[in-house]
Amino acid sequence: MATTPSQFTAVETASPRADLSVIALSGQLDAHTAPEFERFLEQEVRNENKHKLILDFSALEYISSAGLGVLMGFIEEVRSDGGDMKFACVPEKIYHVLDLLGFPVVFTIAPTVDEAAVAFTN
Amino acid sequence: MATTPSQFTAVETASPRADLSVIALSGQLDAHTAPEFERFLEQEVRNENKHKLILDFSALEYISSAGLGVLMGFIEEVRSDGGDMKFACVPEKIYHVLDLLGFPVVFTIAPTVDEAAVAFTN
Amino acid sequence: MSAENIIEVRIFEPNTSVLAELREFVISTGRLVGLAEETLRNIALAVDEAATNVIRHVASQHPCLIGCTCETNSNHSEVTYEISWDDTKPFNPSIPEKEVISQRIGTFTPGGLGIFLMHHLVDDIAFDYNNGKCVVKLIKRV
Amino acid sequence: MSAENIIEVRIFEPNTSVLAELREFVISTGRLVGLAEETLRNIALAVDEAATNVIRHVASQHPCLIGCTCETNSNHSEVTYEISWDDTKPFNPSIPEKEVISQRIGTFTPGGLGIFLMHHLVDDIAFDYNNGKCVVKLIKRV
Ligand SMILES: Nc1ncnc2c1ncn2[C@@H]1O[C@H](COP(=O)(O)OP(=O)(O)O)[C@@H](O)[C@H]1O
Ligand SMILES: Nc1ncnc2c1ncn2[C@@H]1O[C@H](COP(=O)(O)OP(=O)(O)O)[C@@H](O)[C@H]1O
Repeated sequence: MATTPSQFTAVETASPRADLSVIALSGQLDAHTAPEFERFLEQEVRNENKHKLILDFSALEYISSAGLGVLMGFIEEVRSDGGDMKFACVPEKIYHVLDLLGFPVVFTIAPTVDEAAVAFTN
Repeated sequence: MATTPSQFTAVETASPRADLSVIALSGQLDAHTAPEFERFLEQEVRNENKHKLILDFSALEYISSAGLGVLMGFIEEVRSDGGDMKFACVPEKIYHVLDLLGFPVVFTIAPTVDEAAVAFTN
Repeated sequence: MSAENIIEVRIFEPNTSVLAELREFVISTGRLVGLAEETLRNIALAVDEAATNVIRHVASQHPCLIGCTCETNSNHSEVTYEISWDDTKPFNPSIPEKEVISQRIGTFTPGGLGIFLMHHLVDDIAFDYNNGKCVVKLIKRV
Repeated sequence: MSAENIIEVRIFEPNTSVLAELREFVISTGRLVGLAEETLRNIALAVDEAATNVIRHVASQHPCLIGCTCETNSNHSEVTYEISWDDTKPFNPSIPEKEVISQRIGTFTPGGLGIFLMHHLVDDIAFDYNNGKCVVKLIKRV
């Protein structure tokens, strides 16, 4: 029986401010789709030099440590370029996982994209 | 046909000075044996807190980037603890690989273990 | 104590394309035995973490298959998911302390999250090794 | 130009326990076609790097097997080792510049060494994709 492998997409969506990039995540972010997400962030951060990122989690159904590892791999890089990665619209079931690991201490988690944008002061 | 998988050993051997650890490598250090080498260095550096290491390459027959990646993963850690990793007795065929990648710029490579020990000044 | 009724067993290829099916296996068998939706999600994540580790750290070194078994004990007070795989040596990792994980997250150092998560998503976790098979048991009391 | 005489083909399971056999395959076939010892070592390392990448980055995502073919062209002026594997998309990486590699080594950042090495250990490297098969061709002029 062939179940479909995990599906995941990351796309840039409308941003409330020109200096910010909003990235909408959807589907399942596990060890199967993490490499795809990593390539997406490489393109954004390294090739297009974007480093003020808001990640919109509203359509994300699932995340495992493989997906969280990808995020951890970029946070230092965007911060050293004067940017940050802020999380918005995190569903309860995903928040539960972030919380278990202590992500809220290190990452700003805002209820909406607009509130995440306000958290970028400079 | 079942050829034996790659064999590799790392063992601590007699050191010329009490503050230095000499590690003799032998066999083939590739992606199959690299995890074993990583566990060995984790034990030495993280558990036994050794951070002045001389790696004796004389009996090492083969190295690939997977093995070199393990070394790169520990160099910063030992240096931040006031230590270093110095290479000794590197056979010509192994030196060729190190040289292609520019390792001699970052790692001290000494002809003998005693000369590597002298390079640890403090 | 001991898990005695096998509900279902399935064998998976050791690559990440099976993870979605593996999670569905946990969710459908867990529903069968009456676990709550939040519990199902937690166990599915714990099982995913265990299998991902086998795919990343074992299957890249040796050929192996991954088995997943759902069992309950005789009085149905416990549901156990066993993840098993062929290996040449036992696997019995120490569970990282919360402080170690906080420090890793704070310094953006990856690694160690999977085993920490597994441990915190179920009531009990046990590691076993028998006849060339490693087993992780993820136990949920109901 | 085109490699026409197939010397030997072998299929490998995608895990690191096959790497020793793969290198021996390169060395024995390379000796057969008269390559010098140093050349044999260089090609064996390049082939190991290509296969290690498939084991680490492809086989963990999808089931696949790794093929290795040794061929010479009609006038025996070139020996080509082809490493091929099942994949859903082409693989055609850019070769990192020497400066990029120096910088990575200098900042102890792993990654990128394998493809750099492959490129510098042979005379020519080419990537191809046909009917769900990725191919890396490692070419040595004799
Ligand atoms: N099934 C396994 N067999 C052997 N080693 C394992 C296994 N699972 C995990 N490990 C080891 O334990 C470490 C921690 O695992 P984990 O917490 O899942 O984090 P990660 O896999 O992200 O490093 C891994 O890096 C690996 O070295
Ligand atoms: N066969 C492959 N298929 C897909 N991606 C690959 C493959 N080989 C290499 N890559 C990608 O290219 C990157 C660089 O490869 P490499 O130079 O061998 O370094 P490393 O594997 O140590 O990262 C890898 O991290 C991986 O993302």
